[in-house]
Amino acid sequence: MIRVQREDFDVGSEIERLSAGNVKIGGIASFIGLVRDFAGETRVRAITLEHYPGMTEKQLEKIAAEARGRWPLEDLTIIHRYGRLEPGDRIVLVATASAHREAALAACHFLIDWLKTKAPFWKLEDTSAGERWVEAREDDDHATARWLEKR
Amino acid sequence: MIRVQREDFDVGSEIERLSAGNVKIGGIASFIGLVRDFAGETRVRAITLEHYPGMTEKQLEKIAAEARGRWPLEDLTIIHRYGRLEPGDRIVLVATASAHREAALAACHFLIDWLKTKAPFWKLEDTSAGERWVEAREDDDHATARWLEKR
Amino acid sequence: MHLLYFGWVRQKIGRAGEALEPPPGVADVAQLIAWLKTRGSGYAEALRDISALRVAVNQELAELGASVAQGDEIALFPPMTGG
Amino acid sequence: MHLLYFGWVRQKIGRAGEALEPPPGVADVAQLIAWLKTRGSGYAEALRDISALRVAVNQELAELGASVAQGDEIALFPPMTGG
Repeated sequence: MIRVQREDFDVGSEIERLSAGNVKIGGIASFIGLVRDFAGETRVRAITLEHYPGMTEKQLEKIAAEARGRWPLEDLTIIHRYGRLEPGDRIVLVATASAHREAALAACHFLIDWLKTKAPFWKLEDTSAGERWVEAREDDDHATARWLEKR
Repeated sequence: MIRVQREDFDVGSEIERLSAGNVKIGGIASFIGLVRDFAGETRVRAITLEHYPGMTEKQLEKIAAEARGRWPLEDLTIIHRYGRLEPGDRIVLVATASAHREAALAACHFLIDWLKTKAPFWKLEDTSAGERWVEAREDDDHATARWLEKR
Repeated sequence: MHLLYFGWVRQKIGRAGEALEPPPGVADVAQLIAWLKTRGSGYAEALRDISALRVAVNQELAELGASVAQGDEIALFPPMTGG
Repeated sequence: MHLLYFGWVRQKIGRAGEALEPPPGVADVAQLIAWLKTRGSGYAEALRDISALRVAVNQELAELGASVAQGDEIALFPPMTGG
């Protein structure tokens, strides 16, 4: 299930939904991204996530299809929020269910790595030093590329 | 937080507890192990987890300390159940919280790999072909050893 | 042609999108960007460093050499920072 | 000495634990296992393949050469299958 939404989500029910009624699942891996109150040395009061409606959903579907092609997944969930979020708020949930723990763990890691560089979101930080756009990190490009080598 | 218990646990509240009030956390990774209804070709009706009270808690504390020594974690949770469990039931929850997603993801993966071979639990399967003890898997030994090489 | 701008591209251009009809010589993304830069200082500033731009044509990521045509939805934006 | 058995070791020996006083010559885990095997067919069967056994002395994993002494808690069990 893929959702792009302004509202928060319920972690427990989203994770439980993945395995409900499917007794072939041996493991569920998940990752939740949260807003931190700092960026480098600067205090962050809030971030505003902007996205590209229409393309966002398509890109998330593509990334999900790529994960399903690489690992034997029983199910997966991606929920990505947009709008203004404050420190401690959830930004994103990725969860993967598989018969095998390695598949669930690897696919979860893959999904969050690819979301970082391939999902059309942009983050504007409201900091003590003013507004600034979060820049793409070279580390994230490497994390994305690593999965291409592993293919 | 480390707990060894017979009862089920609430995934949502356990994961939320990890980040409650800590706005330094950027990511929470988690893994939930579930009872599957098959083992190879055989149908599994239930598994009974036996453990070594006293030593179990010590081993889990050691594994948790190892994870904290390797990655900058803000917090972590391990909950491992024992007793009779049926397909679809949760066995174990591992969750890690860090400022950095790579640390949370790697530590979560590490914890579940080490639990597999270093936590004193034994699993008796009640299958359509009778009772049998789950044997240690060579794959799990490799998964454990991989983290020693990475050290 | 429907243009969309995101992130600091939107901010510097000063609008989220617009319908434009580029002149006949504009057949690919690079030509479109070159033409947009002539439309004002906000455009010139937003589109100055082409290596910092990412492009989608009809909601698919595209290279600078990708063709553009009437009716296309073209989005210009900074590198994505999802997750 | 307090002995504990888990998994199929417990099942084959037919009990979860017992207090025993091994004879004076028993100073390490291997000697303890050798002595236990003389206590009956269940023990012999459970402890036959020493490579399939794991041992904890006072709740810490131990090798076959580890010393054992009066008052120790010694556990014998199959390879662990947690998680």
